[in-house]
Amino acid sequence: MNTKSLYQEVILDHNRKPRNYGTLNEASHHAVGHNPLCGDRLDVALNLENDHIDDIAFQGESCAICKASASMMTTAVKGKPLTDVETLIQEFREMAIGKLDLESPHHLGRLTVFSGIRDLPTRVKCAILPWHTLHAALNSVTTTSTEARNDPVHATAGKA
Amino acid sequence: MNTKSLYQEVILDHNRKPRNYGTLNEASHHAVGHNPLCGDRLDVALNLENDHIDDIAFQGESCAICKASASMMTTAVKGKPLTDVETLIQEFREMAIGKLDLESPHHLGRLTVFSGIRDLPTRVKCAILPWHTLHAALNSVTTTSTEARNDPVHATAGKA
Amino acid sequence: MKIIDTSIQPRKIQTNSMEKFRADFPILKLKINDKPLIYLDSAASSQMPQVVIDRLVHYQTAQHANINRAVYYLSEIATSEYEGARHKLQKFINAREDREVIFTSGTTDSINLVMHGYGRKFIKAGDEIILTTLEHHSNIVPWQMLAEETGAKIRIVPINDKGELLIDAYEKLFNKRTKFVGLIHVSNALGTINPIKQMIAFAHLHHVPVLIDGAQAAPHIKVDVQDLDCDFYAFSAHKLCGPTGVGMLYGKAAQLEAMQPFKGGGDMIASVTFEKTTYNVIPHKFEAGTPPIAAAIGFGAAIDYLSTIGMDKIHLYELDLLNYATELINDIPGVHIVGNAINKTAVLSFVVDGIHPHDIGTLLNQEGIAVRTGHHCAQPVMQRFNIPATSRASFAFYNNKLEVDALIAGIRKVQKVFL
Amino acid sequence: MKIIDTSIQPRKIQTNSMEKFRADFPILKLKINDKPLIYLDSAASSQMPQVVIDRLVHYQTAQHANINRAVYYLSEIATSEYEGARHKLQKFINAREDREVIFTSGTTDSINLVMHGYGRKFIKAGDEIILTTLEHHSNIVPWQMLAEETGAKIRIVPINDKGELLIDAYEKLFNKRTKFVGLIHVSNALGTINPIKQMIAFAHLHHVPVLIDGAQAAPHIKVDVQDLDCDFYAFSAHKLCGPTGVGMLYGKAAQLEAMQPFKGGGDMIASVTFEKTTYNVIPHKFEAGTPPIAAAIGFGAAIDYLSTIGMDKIHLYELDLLNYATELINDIPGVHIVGNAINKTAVLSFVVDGIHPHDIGTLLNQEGIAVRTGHHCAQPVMQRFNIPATSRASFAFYNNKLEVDALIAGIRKVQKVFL
Ligand SMILES: Cc1ncc(COP(=O)(O)O)c(C=O)c1O
Ligand SMILES: Cc1ncc(COP(=O)(O)O)c(C=O)c1O
Repeated sequence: MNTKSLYQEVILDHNRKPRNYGTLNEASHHAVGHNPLCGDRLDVALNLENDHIDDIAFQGESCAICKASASMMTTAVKGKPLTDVETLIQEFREMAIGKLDLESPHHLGRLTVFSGIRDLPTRVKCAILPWHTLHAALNSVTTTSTEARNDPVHATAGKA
Repeated sequence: MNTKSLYQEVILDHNRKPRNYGTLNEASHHAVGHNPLCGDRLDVALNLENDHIDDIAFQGESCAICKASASMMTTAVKGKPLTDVETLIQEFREMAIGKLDLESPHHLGRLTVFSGIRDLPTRVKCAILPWHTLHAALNSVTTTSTEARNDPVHATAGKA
Repeated sequence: MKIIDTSIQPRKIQTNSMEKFRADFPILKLKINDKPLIYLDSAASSQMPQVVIDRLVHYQTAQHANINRAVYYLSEIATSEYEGARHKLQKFINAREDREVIFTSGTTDSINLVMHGYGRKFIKAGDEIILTTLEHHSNIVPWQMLAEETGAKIRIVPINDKGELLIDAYEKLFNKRTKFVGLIHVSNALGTINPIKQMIAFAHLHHVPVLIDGAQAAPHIKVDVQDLDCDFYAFSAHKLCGPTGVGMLYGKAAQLEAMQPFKGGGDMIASVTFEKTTYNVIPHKFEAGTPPIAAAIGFGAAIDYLSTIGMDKIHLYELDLLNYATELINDIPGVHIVGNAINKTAVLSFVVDGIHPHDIGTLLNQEGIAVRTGHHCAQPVMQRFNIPATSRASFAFYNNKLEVDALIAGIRKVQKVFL
Repeated sequence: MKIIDTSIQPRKIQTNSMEKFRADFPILKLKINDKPLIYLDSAASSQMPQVVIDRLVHYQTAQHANINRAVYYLSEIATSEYEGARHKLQKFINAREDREVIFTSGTTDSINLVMHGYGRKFIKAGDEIILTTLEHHSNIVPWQMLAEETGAKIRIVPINDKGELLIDAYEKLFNKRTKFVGLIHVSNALGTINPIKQMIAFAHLHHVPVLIDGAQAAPHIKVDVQDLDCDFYAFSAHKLCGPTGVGMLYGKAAQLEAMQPFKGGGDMIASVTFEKTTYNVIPHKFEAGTPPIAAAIGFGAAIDYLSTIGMDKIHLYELDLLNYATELINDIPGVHIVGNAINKTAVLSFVVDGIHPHDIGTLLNQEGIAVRTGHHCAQPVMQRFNIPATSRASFAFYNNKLEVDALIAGIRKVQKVFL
């Protein structure tokens, strides 16, 4: 495993200049994600229109992996229909825990820069937290945690 | 260590036919000794007259080592002045924990058949219990235990 | 006492396929008083196979760090090995999920966890707790402490002369004040295997949760907590070829979630301020502080070892030893087995006319034979049979018939000394 | 991640006589990502020297049995080795008597023992418990649980910006409702060594007993409980080159005797009937069930090992490492040490501008360097400094200046990644 490859330019760039960082004036859905093990906290707000994510923003203090993951997540899901978003959430989670065959067809695109995270079990949660929080927001859970068990995203991530 | 030598004829004989077994009609001193670790229980009653042990008896359910030790103790201390008895208690205790030099002068006589007990740490208490109870009786403690800590006999025996 | 550590080749008296496992236990090669060690005290603590010893050494030389939270390699590997051990236990007892398995420091700790976590939260003055005459002190004293604190009452299931629970009497004890049942699966003093599945089902008819003390069952018979449907199940690693210092508590997730924590400290919390502390999810809520990491991993290795042999095979082999030994012991005049239940594990408690158990223990030791003598932390059983103590030979799959023969010869020799 | 276990010869950069002890630790020969392991997380858990590993193996291969009561050889030897370990601890901390030393499963267990045994018996609604901002969660959460149960109140000693306790504020907290003081000897998050002797003396003026959490002190400085005059002192073996799963609680005999037991079970009782149970004498009253026998014996071996080196020598050597590392770290722009007390052990908590501790931890691991990142189970300290987490390098006597140099180079490299 080469951790350096994980800290690639693209991730470092998103960490330095996070996209869609801030709040939304009007949000139809909103959730706060929390990783109690490292104290990280992430706010995800979005506007759903006609089952499409019309707008999305995030905010919070976190490590580079988490911030870049959140930033790239927002660019990836913005404008997408809900069903596509659910697929991305699922695929990202599977990639993070090393269960996605990257050779087979998938929809992650540039999000595969996070594939190296599977070799760092303690950091998997950092990469997943934004997706986990997005999932919670879409399911109208207003606060969540990487330790919350009833969430299907975490339920598996916790085993990583 | 040869345990067999401990279970000598003399001990087995005292176990089979304990001397001074029973109760005294009138006792000036009395104590019950208890070894909670094996459930053994011993009653020692005695009559002190002019600082001499005029009469003594014991009673109770116990192992062979304990019963023989009690039996031989009663024959050893009967008729003896208190100061001699205190010396015997002290010497017996030291022998049991291997701290008595049997080559140097002492007063234990045939009681040295118990010297092998020092090699059986868990059985030391069995041999000492009668002496411990006698000591308690003389010091007007009516119930005692091999686990009682404030008794000088046990205080050291406990470390064995 | 001299100990000569030479590899002695056990004579092959049987072609039983279990015999080969014996060689996995280095301690069984010891000599005591120039005689081969004959270890018949596995009910008190079992011995450890080389593969578990090696696992512990490997952990200390290549994997040790504190678990949870750290992002460096050693901590990650230690965490995943520790959680891996939990998973092995989950499989071993067929729990629904890993989080239903809590690492404790042993059976006693497990039962105290339930007393503090469940009992002190849900049991009140006037409530009744059902225990049995067969319980080990570890499943009596915690409930007495709780009864004293809360004013709850303890009701006792009696046994018959064979050492079997009276199921009718058990069922009659239930009433609307009954709030908890603590039940030993296999008696450590007598070997009785209790019909716990039926007893649990009856308690559940009354909506009463049941804690099973499985310390003597898990090492000898297959345990399936879903099939038993018990609410809690506890046992210790050191009776299953694992290390001292670790044990486990199985609890149904819903029960564990409803309980209050037992010990406070690191890792059992989600966040701490002096104003407000929130607890972590199960199993972590019950694992405060640095757990016995090495021992838990050793526990997992021991479970792997036993699973490779197979619990069913172990049970059958030990039953054969039990029957063989029972017959031979019954042949000795003046020797009486205490505990003759129809369903037993390979535990033989006995008394010998005119000879105190301690003298038997000491004289058998002279022959290299290790048996336990005393009340076996089960004084109510002793009181029931009106004896202060017994001698107890308990067998594991690494024992054999040659050793039974040696025990029988040893007892006869002790009797001769006292003739 | 590849691990190559080859014996690498550490280059001799200093003629310091401590360097030779490093070779006693097999795990330090590991390679992580093709780089030699640089283990800087001893505050979380220390590593184990070969002599302790060997002791554990010897126990399992030639001495194991359950302790207490049995009359056969293995049980006698296990009992005497276990009690021997207690005696080594008594000497190590200069307790008056062996029975003042209780084996627990670790510091957390020790503190919970005091909470249940002393706190739940003697602390009532309205009473006040004094703790400090520096406490580890294990000396906060148990008292919060007690406060919630009883209605007692917790009062907090604040710290200054260097991470030192404000002694004036401490003394002002006392009043006639003050019933207990819980005090960390050395802060695990910052390294601060607290003036506990003076603080204990002040509490005693008010007849208030003091519990010292010595988890981070005992491994690094000489502890003399009689000189300190503390009522309780707790620490874990796994931070003193011993095994996980065992720790100790020192308590003054009179305090321990007055307390109620914590866990119920075997060996902590003198006799049991369903009507009445009487408890055993100390230390046994507090050691219910089968203790971590092997780990306790390993603890004893670790104490022997450290005593041979000498705690004073260890302290001086580690101080030298601390000063060296502090100077070098302060030279790096953008790096800030959190915790600059005058009296410190070799703990360096730091934050780096613009870089999250987790990213630092992961990237240092890439260089083979193990540091801890997070709140270190001391969230109130983090809150005080208004940070969620730090990176923490903690040193033991088996570390050296070469490793400090590697840490410094590592931090600079991390900064470059984020430039
Ligand atoms: C100061 C302090 N107290 C208590 C503890 C808890 O010790 P353990 O986890 O061994 O119970 C620790 C260890 O992290 C510590 O550093
Ligand atoms: C039936 C039973 N329950 C509980 C225990 C206590 O187990 P531990 O001492 O490992 O806590 C034992 C062990 O002696 C036992 O046999």
